[in-house]
Amino acid sequence: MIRFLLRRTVTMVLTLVAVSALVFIIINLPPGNYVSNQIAEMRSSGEAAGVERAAALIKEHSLDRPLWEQYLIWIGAAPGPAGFNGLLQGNLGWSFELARPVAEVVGETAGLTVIVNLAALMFVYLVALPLGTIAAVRANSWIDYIASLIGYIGLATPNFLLALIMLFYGARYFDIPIGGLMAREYEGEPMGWDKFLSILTHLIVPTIVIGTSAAAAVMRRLRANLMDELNKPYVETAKAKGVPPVTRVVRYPLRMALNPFVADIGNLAPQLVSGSVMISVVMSLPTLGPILLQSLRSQDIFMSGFVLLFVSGLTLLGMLISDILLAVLDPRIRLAGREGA
Amino acid sequence: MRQTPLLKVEGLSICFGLPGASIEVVHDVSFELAPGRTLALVGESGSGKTLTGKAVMGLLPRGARVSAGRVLLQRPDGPVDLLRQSPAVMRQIRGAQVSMIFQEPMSAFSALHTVGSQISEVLRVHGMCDAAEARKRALDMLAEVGCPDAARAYAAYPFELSGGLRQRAMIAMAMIGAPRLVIADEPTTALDVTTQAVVLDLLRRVSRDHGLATVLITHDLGVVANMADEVVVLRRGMVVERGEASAVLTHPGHSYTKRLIDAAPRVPESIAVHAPPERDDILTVDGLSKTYPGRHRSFGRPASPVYALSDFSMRLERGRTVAVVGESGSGKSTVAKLILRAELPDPGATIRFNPRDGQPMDVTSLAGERLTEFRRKAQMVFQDPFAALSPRMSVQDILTEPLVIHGLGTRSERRERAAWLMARVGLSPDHLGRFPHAFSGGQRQRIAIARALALKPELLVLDEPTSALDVSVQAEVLELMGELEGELGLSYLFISHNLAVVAALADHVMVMRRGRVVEEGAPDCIFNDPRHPYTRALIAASPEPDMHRRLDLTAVACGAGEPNTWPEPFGYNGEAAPQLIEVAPGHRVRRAA
Amino acid sequence: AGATIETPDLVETVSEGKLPPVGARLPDEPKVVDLRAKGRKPGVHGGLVRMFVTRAKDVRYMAAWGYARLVGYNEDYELEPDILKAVEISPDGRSYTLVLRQGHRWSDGHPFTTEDLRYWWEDVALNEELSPSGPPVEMIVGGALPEVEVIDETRITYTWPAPNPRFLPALAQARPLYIYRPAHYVKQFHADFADPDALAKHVEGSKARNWAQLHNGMDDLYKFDNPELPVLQPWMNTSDRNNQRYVLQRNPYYHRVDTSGRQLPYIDTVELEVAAGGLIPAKATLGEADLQVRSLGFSDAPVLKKNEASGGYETHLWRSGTASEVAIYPNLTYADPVWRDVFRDLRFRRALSLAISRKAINKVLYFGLAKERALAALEESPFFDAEAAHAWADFDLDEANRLLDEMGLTERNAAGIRLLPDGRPMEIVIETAGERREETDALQIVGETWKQVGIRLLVKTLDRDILRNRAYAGLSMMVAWYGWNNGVPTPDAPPFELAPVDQANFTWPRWGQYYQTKGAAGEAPDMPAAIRLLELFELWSTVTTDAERGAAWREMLAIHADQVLAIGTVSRAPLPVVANNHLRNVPGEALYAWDPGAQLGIHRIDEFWYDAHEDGSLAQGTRQ
Amino acid sequence: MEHYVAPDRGHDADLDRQALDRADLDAPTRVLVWRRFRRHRLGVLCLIILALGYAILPFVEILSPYNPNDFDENNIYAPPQGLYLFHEGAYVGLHTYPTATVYDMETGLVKRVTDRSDPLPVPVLTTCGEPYHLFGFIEGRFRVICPPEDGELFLIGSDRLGRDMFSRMVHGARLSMTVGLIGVVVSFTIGLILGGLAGYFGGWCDAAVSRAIEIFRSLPELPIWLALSAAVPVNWGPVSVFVMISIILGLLDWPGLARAVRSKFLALREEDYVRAAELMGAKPSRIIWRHMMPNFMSHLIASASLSIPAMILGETALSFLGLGLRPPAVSWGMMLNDALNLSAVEIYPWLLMPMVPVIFAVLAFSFVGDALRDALDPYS
Ligand SMILES: Nc1ncnc2c1ncn2[C@@H]1O[C@H](COP(=O)(O)OP(=O)(O)OP(=O)(O)O)[C@@H](O)[C@H]1O
Ligand SMILES: Nc1ncnc2c1ncn2[C@@H]1O[C@H](COP(=O)(O)OP(=O)(O)OP(=O)(O)O)[C@@H](O)[C@H]1O
Ligand SMILES: [Mg+2]
Ligand SMILES: [Mg+2]
Repeated sequence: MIRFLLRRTVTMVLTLVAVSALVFIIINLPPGNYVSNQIAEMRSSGEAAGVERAAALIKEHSLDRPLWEQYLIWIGAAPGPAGFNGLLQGNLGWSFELARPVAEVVGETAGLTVIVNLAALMFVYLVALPLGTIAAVRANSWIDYIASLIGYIGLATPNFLLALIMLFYGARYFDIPIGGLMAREYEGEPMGWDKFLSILTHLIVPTIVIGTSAAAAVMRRLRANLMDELNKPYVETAKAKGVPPVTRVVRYPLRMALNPFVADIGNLAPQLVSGSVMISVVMSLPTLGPILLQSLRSQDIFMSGFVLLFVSGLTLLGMLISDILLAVLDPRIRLAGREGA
Repeated sequence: MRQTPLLKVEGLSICFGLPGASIEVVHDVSFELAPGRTLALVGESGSGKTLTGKAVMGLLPRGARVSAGRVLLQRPDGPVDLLRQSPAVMRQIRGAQVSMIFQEPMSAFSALHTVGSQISEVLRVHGMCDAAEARKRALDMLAEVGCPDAARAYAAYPFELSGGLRQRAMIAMAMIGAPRLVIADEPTTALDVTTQAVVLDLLRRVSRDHGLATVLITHDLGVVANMADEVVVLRRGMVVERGEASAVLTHPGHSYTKRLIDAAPRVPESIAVHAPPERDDILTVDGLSKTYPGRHRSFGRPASPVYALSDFSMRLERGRTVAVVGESGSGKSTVAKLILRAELPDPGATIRFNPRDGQPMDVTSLAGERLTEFRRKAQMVFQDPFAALSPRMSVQDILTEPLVIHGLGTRSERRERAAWLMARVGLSPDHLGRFPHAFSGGQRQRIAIARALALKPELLVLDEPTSALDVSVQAEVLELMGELEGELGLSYLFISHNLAVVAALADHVMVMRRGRVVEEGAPDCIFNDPRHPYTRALIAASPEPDMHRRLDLTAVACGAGEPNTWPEPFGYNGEAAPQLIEVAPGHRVRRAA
Repeated sequence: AGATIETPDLVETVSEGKLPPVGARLPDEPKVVDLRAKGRKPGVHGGLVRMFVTRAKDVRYMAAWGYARLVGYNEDYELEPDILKAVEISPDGRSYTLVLRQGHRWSDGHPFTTEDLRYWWEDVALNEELSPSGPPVEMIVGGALPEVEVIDETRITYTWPAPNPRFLPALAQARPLYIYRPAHYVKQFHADFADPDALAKHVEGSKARNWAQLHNGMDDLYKFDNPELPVLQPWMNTSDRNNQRYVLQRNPYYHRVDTSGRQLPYIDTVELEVAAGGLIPAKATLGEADLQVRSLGFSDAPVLKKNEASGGYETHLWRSGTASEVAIYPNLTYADPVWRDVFRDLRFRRALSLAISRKAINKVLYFGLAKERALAALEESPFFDAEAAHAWADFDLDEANRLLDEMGLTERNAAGIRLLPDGRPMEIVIETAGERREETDALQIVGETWKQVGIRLLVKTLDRDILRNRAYAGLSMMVAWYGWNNGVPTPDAPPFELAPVDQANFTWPRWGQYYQTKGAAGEAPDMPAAIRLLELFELWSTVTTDAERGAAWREMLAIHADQVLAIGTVSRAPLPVVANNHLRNVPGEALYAWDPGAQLGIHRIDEFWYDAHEDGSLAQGTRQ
Repeated sequence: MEHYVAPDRGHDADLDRQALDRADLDAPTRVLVWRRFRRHRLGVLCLIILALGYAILPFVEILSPYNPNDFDENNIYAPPQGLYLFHEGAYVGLHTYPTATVYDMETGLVKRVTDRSDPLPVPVLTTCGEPYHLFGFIEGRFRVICPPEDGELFLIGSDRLGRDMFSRMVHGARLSMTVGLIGVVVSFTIGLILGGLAGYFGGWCDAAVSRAIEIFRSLPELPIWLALSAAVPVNWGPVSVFVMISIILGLLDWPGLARAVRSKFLALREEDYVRAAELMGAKPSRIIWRHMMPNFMSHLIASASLSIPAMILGETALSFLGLGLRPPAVSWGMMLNDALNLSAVEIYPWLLMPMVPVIFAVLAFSFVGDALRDALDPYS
């Protein structure tokens, strides 16, 4: 197990390096860079002074070097103008657009991103797992149909439209706050009970919006997988032992049916970050999504580069966790006679 | 002495399908069973034995319905009809009052949980004791059903155990809740006779001491003779004969029963010795070993590897049959898997396969075309037929698949061949469209055999091919094998627990124990002149369908003790086993020189 | 000043002695605003105005909306002194004397004097580290720097070798030329003045790379994001940069006062909250904004109107002050020679303009409430000319077809698209920034009618920056953008947008580049009309009287009308403005433009106030 | 127990063999599957709906009263218009009433004033309107339903450019209903093959595929989209853009599936029947497709029936980012994207109409999927 972990971690790091290179290439795909665009913009508004200042930025961040050199400098594998000072050295870079270090920006939002996404995730699993299980056990009954119908409607409504509708009517009829993650007076305050409550009420709509379609999907897949397992002889054995229905389903077939979902854990991070970008944009959530979108649009490469790398890292970590969980969950994978995962 | 019956089945009929268009599978079956007694349910494969048992448990498969009858269980407050109880009440009864040993132990365990946790769950579910106590009792139970290393079995996952071990675990699971009624569906098919003896002994003891009533579903009339107080003979869903065991076995009234008893194989008094053939080995195996890496129980502690097989050598002559018998878990299936390259042996082994026409092959290093060729010529019948058949393929597809794989025949030819195969193994070709789960255990086993025969192989490895077959079908299958041996020059590696079958079929018998061959020779030598204490125990433990020759189970159980309890010169300690020594031409025994 | 009334909000602070009384805070001669004369009502102090912006850095809009300028535009778009008491221009137009108000103070109470202007000129603009590219272009005339002479504490003179007509307009812009700095505050970041150790510590602490960067970060009066930086604006920022919410408090030393002696602004606090653009209309309908223009579009007007009662606000429809909501710029310097020749053919541009159904665009985009126009000056401008506004702007497909046929573009392909002389189909790719749906909708309508004259229109949306870069490289064929930002030109306003002097003008990016780089890049204009426009631009820069400048403007506008150098569609588009029901002095009808006008700036938010409820309590934006 | 012996009718080997006759079980798999499928009423109904839906896709021009991009500046935001048979109690045939748009300066609202006194007959099955090109080349003007003469027919209203929502929705079906299919095909092909290989072979193959999945998964979608949106040539026809979008949607979708397949296969390959097939000499492809895949069918079917709607909506999200289809192409996603504002929700709710077909499509695919799953499950 330890060797497995070690091996997986090493490959993960290697993959991360590959991904970081790809990320860097992709974000540099559009022509120009933030500063050169800024210069264009300033030229167009006749700000000659700014132009010089921006030109200095180009030097400072080595934006005039070849791409591969920029990459090496970025990750800290080659010396930049200020010596070795890149990701490896813990310098996450500079956000041109926000004119502050990336670390600061990310530090603020990453926590909130995690909160929103965890809430959505909990919603998904708290809703989807029980509903999917019930739907499978009581397949083709009215409860199955109702659960499906609700899920499908969530699935069929574009998220951001749902967000808009819920926000609008939620605010009007239920006094649910619109947008943001907390009431304005708590901005920047230390965490307290009131602030927490405020965050909770603000989380209602995003959670439901981000969660519904995902929940519907999980529910449907779970139902299908579980129905396969429910007829297996080992379920009959459990029945013969007199195991009560809930335990019987949860302990045996459900665990078996979870396999594909566990395999999917790695997908959660990117899904939740880039998948919820639009929702975050629409709903004005101070999460990484909108920052990413904005920085991509304005080619704020260090900002977007780091966020993307962060998400990639999370994804890879998620996959690692999912592999470990898979092994824990299914001894056949863990102990299989042949070599492999 | 007439006790109030514990279980009373009255006019039970079971049918499949919708009302109206339904088909009755079990028809008007009645019997009763008193505490402490054992009732044997025998009959042809597919006659509805398992269904009857499941009906008692209230576990009929989807689509099956009880169309008539009652199943009365005597409880302290009077008899209750198990068919009409609420799910909650049934839950209390199952596992605690009535339990069942399922026919196919592999599939009956969840692959995700350790065997031990699945066994002790019974106790926890019924709130009989706390977790620690449950674990202790499960370990005891495992030891009691004859698991050599109860702790290992407890912590193992089902797929890590040999078929016999799994079956014992299954039995342990059924018995641990101290039920008053056990429905044992072929509880010993995967067990070697000595273990079978242990298990049967256990069942008998519990019956006697605790008044356990047993419904024993079996094909083995030997077991019936040894165990049963009463016998019910089923045929095509109907009771054809019913009565005290002694009466039925000694004076069968129905022609079917008679036929059953006649067909039961016995170890013949004298075994015909085949003419010494010209040396033409189809298979030579040398120095075959298999070590499974052990599992880390916890971090840090190194795992001790499992020596599933040590230094196994054999020769199989073309057109002949080598039988491997031995204790469950002694590595028999491992031999089969290694020879067929289902797994790779430890380095240093040679397996040479010598097809009738073509180059000899070194099985361990085959690849590509040659491997495919080998795969066509050597076939295997798996021990657990249910697990070995794709659940989502119809029988038709299963039977034609080998032909498709090797590109043999046209579509219609393949279909014809499938139909022919079905008929040959005693199944109706009309059932080709069904899926495996819709067959009874024995029927599935026959499908597995039919599939192995589809390619007309030269070498057939059969892992317990007849364990789930009723004797008449078994006879048919054995007959078929004999015919093929002659017709096609088929060679068999035959793995079995049933010494009678082995005696009838084999040209050479190898007796295995703990991963090693302890004795080998012609059946004549082995059965009539066994040298090794383990071989002797085996033979003594083989039950015979004769009420008057019941086994002395306790004695048998002792004979098959640990290697270090064996008398000189056979005994040894640990891994330091002595060599095989030729005691007579072709008869070799593992003993100190 | 006469009797003054202390702001209730500050009474306590004053009585505690932390702040001088209002009389002592105001300049000796404050700017007295006669609200009644402007048709407004004098008001009372107090209240909170909540607004939404879409990005954290948008706090800078407060620098525009506050609109305290040395000189600024009044509501008639005339320049007048604001922070300054007066501007004295020498008769030859070469010398400007700026007169400050005696006793004027920065928002921290420190006097605002000519030292602050001198500091900027000598220690910022001329400092090579702070301004590596030298002083801003507006300060340079014919390559020469001004001579700056401090006369006394309140008088300073700037003298150039030739007139500098761009100087005062630059001071009045939405994003003005800040020629002053709070010297007493920023000196601590200046290497020439600060204690080196303390400065080094500052540089360290702010993570700046050097003192110049630090200085430039701390002294930016426009960005408005340094709460410590003293300002002259009506409200001063109290929140740190990169906030989701900015609270701006009244500047107790603001220089404007109403006739009854109340120091402006009336409103105590302005709060800017960052919210997603899409949510702002929804928030407005719920009454969460007390004054909101940004991120509201005309398409939101119906919803805003519908929810007025429940939201407790009023929706005014202002008018956009750009010369055209959507204008199409054919790139006369396009890299493809065939197309370029076609674009330079006057008949082609006229035909394209004629082949647009402006009525349909108006109806679809603005329910017919906007004006269907060519690109021309608006009514508010002295140069408004009804004829020019309709030149080549009436929908006439026959005439358009005739013009195109006359050009010889008679060949068509199977789909009915005309062919270029070299046989390519006439597919015009119009690039837009895609930030406004109006643009794409209008282009779709344009496309339908252009198809009928045999021209296929394809729309490509690009990011603003990429679009600009493409245009500068001569790669974009046509661009759809706003018409001239300045729809209400006055003689004072520099006619940048009308002459080939700016690469940001999509009609001639390459010519503009040539001018801006003094010939180092781009191409010299080689079209007579363009050359004439350039001459007129130079003329405007050298003449000194309004009449002469006006004449130059008029001729330039006439050339544009005749030459159809950019194709206008509709102008004076209605724009919803949401204002709290109790907020007074919010104009019901107004022009909303960036420059001149600074959007809300010219409408003077500091003069807005909350009226009282029946119970006497002040009606105001309340916190949730 | 007394010794009971049933009446003995002797032994008949053939009879023995005929254990049971279950005609319902003894039919070819296809028949069985179909039979089980038919039991699922809702599934059958949905299958019929989908089949009909796809069948009319080539003929949408005939069904719609207008061409989808015909705009009418005089009829923007027209609400849904009624179709009537009776006027003042008398049957006058299919008709509607003339409406006019009035802009109310006070409220800022557009009002439609309907003149109830003057029924306008609605022609059916005639020629009218602008010509269209069926299959791209057959020019025609024949339509099932036409707007009345000097009148309009906005069955479910018109949008901000005065385009008929109904015609657009019908046309939109063409792209929306196929984008999902193509995307799913692409994604499933790649996902199944790669996931299958990784799961079955394990070892370096698994490592390679897993890394590919990881890289693909962790590669950010967003910048790729943005880069692409700049890269697609503008003069690409809507069909090329559409094909590209569906392929990209598919390309981005596969890793999730591949991982699920892989992990399930890692478990399945330990099953005895897989080993049995190996020992028969079956090639890996055969084992994967014939033995392992069917046992993963339920998940696949569920995934597919989820992927299709996800892709229909994915296109909407792309429009949001500016890389969706472009006019003159019409899709439900584009239409919904147009409805992404407060006015649509509050004042012009009919702009949200495209949600109805999307929901229907989602439901139909899912119910068919369910039915298929049940039908393929031999245990049911
Ligand atoms: N789920 C099912 N669907 C349809 N038919 C079934 C199903 N299960 C069993 N059958 C049929 O019912 C009959 C009786 O089956 P049962 O399992 O009781 O046989 P059995 O007596 O236990 O046979 P064996 O000794 O081979 O295990 C068989 O013919 C079998 O084909
Ligand atoms: N994958 C595995 N991992 C670890 N141990 C294994 C594995 N497979 C088999 N074994 C062990 O190897 C030994 C031999 O197993 P094998 O299946 O060959 O026994 P067998 O002789 O066929 O027994 P039975 O008659 O009960 O089927 C057993 O102790 C078993 O637990
Ligand atoms: Mg059975
Ligand atoms: Mg075995």
